[in-house]
Amino acid sequence: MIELKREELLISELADLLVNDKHIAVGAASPIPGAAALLVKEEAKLQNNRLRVTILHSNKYNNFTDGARELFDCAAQGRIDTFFLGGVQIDGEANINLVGTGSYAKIQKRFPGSFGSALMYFVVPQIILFREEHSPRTLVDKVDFISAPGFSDENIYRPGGPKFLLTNRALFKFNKQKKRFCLLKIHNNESLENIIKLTGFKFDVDDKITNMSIPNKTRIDILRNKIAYMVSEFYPEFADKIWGV
Amino acid sequence: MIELKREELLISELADLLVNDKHIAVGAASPIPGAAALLVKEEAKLQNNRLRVTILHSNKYNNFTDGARELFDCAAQGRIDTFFLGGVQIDGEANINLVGTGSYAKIQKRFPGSFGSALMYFVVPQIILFREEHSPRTLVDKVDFISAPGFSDENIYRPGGPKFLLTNRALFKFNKQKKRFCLLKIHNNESLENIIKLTGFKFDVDDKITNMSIPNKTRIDILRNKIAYMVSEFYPEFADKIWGV
Amino acid sequence: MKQFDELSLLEIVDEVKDGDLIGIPADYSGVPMEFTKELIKKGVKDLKLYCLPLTTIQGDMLIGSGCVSEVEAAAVTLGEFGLAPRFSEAVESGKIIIKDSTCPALHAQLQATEKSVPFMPLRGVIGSDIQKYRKDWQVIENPMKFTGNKNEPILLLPAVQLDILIFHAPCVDKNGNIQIGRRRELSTLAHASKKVFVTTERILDIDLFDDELSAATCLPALYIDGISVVKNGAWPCALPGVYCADNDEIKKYSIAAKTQKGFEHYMKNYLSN
Amino acid sequence: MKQFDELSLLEIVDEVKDGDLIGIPADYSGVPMEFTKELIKKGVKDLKLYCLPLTTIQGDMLIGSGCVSEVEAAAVTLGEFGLAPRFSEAVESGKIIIKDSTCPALHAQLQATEKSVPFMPLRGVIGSDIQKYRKDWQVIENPMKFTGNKNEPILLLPAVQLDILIFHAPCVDKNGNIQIGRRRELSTLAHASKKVFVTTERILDIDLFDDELSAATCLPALYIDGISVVKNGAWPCALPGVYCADNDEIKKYSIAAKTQKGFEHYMKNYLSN
Repeated sequence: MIELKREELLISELADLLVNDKHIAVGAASPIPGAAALLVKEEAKLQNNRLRVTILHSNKYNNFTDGARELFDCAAQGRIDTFFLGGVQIDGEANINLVGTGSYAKIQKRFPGSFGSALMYFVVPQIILFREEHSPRTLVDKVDFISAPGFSDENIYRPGGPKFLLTNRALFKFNKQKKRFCLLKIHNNESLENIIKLTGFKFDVDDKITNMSIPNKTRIDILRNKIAYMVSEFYPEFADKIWGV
Repeated sequence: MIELKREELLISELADLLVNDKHIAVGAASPIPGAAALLVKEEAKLQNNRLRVTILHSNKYNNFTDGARELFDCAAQGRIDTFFLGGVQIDGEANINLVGTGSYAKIQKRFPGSFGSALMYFVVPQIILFREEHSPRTLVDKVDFISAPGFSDENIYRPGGPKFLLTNRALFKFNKQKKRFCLLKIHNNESLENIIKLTGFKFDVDDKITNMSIPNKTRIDILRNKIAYMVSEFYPEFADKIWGV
Repeated sequence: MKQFDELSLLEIVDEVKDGDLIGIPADYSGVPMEFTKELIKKGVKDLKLYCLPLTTIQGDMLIGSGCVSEVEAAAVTLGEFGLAPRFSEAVESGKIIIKDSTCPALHAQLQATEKSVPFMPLRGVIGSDIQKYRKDWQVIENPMKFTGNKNEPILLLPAVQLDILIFHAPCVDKNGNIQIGRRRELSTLAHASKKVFVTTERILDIDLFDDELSAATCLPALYIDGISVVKNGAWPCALPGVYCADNDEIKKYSIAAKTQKGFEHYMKNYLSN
Repeated sequence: MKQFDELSLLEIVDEVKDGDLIGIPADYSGVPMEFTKELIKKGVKDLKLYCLPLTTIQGDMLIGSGCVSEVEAAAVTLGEFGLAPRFSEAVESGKIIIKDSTCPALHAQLQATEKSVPFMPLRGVIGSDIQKYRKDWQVIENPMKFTGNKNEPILLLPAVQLDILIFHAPCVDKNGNIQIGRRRELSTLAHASKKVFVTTERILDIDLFDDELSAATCLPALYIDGISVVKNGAWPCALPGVYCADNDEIKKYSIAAKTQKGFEHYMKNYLSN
């Protein structure tokens, strides 16, 4: 049996969520989503399907020519199917916080800031929340600061929003009507009890909860023989750490 | 004495109005304003002064790289000192009409349209109205359609507006307070009586009314030996007609 | 695998539906005249022309051929060859609706769609008869506390979403990126259009995105729905940087089209070539 | 006659006044680090940083050196080297005001100034705490009759006029046109700034406007108030297409700057080189 790294499993899990897309965009500091997008693009190519991947901070996978605002305009036009967001904190209603902990007026620990999340979360149909660390510190009952809200009132223009949340331990699906996550999959080494313990918010559990899917050999080969080198162009440290390329 | 064409006299009159500018823009179908702007640029160069000229429909004198909207954005930013506008009709309050004659609902004669006048007239500090034909048909008491108004209420953002009106017979200055033109100069072959007869609106007459200024030999030489060839790049028919180049 | 759909000219023509709001490029942006010819032959009806910001012979021919019900433009003109005769006649006789606008407003309405906002503010224009007759435009008092002036009326222009855009480009690369150079108004048009098709003189066997500087001259393929190679596709209009306008032909048109009969005679020849 | 003012680096530094609202380019747009070094040496005070949309080591150094009173940004970060330590400390201790924003809002506020309108609408953002704490932002009900939805709240962002902008470019031409390639956010910044100065690796002996395609890669000289040649002017940041970031140096900084003392020690060396 092939020894599989946790990162490879996450890449494969994300890839499964992207198969129906035509244009996937990946933001800053996102090697695992970036690898997943390129993997799906490569798999699409084998089936003679076109799939566009835009990776910020890569010249090679930068499809834009109208400056840094084009990503946001393009997303607002509905031309991006999937985008990834993270968070210092993510809460049970899918609110995300990229700003800091504590009250805003007297912040305890300041993080970089909200980037483009406050627009992207509203306009991209499939937002995948991705945060490797799965702990009561990151998955909280209520975020200290809402960089972008998980849901909006009916009169707000919002074609987009959260669809999934992937951590290094679990995959959740967001239920827009219930404003609540539902646990779909857990990592092979995890128990449901442990996930409940490590998750700071309440969530539903899917009837057909499974382990994360082990990628087949074809996918692993593409990932290691092809995607690893593509990723090394713009995330050299990550590619070196995972694949030694 | 040098035989001077009427067009050359008009170019020279316009040039005199441009000497304090840093950036002059010239719109479509404007060979005389275009020649005047290039003439002043050339004269500025001789005195080691920088003067920028933007001529639409010329690649060589197109200073823009942000598409067709940059002229308007640039003007709105206050970066263009002088622009030229014409009109099917111009009235005594400096309203201009580029749309047509008769009532708008049942138009008699339709002309091309207002182009960018409805913004440029508001934001460029010195708008020079230029219309060769000086007749009761072009200079009217009240325009049939206001493509752009000659003045605006106090609460309207309006750093720009009409400063002069030049025809092939006369030069007027616009008095913003009185909302009225004042006759400054007439063509050497004209009488004040004839100007009054040919002008469809009432106007003031300057105490020191003079004839149009005859350009000196240096200017005529630059115009004929240099500007004529520059103009032939983007107004070949005009350059051929006036200078045979 | 080809990264774009290479289509025939007729396949592009078939994408235009009766009643479409169609983006019309200015004479300096690449006028798709060969496409226009086929569109007229097909007999499309009730087109609404959205000109950025003007049209010349393309619009006049479509109007004279009865393909157009409405024009939104800052100008319709044959330039140095005078008025656009079929346009003027159609407006004077009430055959078409003209939504008179001004250049920056036409840009701004597309920029609103580019950003997916319902409107774009614009200065100027207020007090003109353009504004007076545009019932789709609105004026509000400046709502901002710290910018602009209190009590200042501000014009709001609605976002305009085009159904389809067709323009002619000098070249495209092997992955469907369109070289537009400084003609960036084509980006705005494309961003604001549901479908975009391009006719072009040729397809290059390189990827213009391989080099940062040549990438900067492109409209990215992601906005393009199909491409067709059409030699001399802008004739008799100019294709800036490639060929000049055929002024003799445009002059010929300007004279012939002064009457509907002369226009029809001209078009019979034009369409059969 | 030279078509632009060639200045020394110190002449550019002298153009920055205490209290200025200064445009700060992102790490991919050409960070003027040599300029920043001289600015810190001069001891400028109370700068307000307007980041489009983020800043890295440039902003962190200016903050740590006490030059900054306010930051408007979507992020301040050292990227893969973690948090911007002087920024985080300054916010946590209340030394600077942070106007938290989001990338498209920072672009839109400059686009409002580019068009000389008092505000720009934006979708999204509503319901976030970013919006909650921005007293200069306003929400109105969609005033349009035919676009957007009735009762839809629309966020309005104020036009922001920068006092000054400085960025570093790979090259400029002999007439002062700046080659920016795809980094067109630099155009927006320049259009919205009262004064614009550029440091550059070199001045080319050609006019980039002589060719339509190379013209398309430029920010025109008309927006530029002065240019200074500064070799390696972005170090240790990257100058895309010319040199990569010096990651060892940025890592060194990220470790040293974790404390104010370590930062001061680092800066003493940095400023004296």
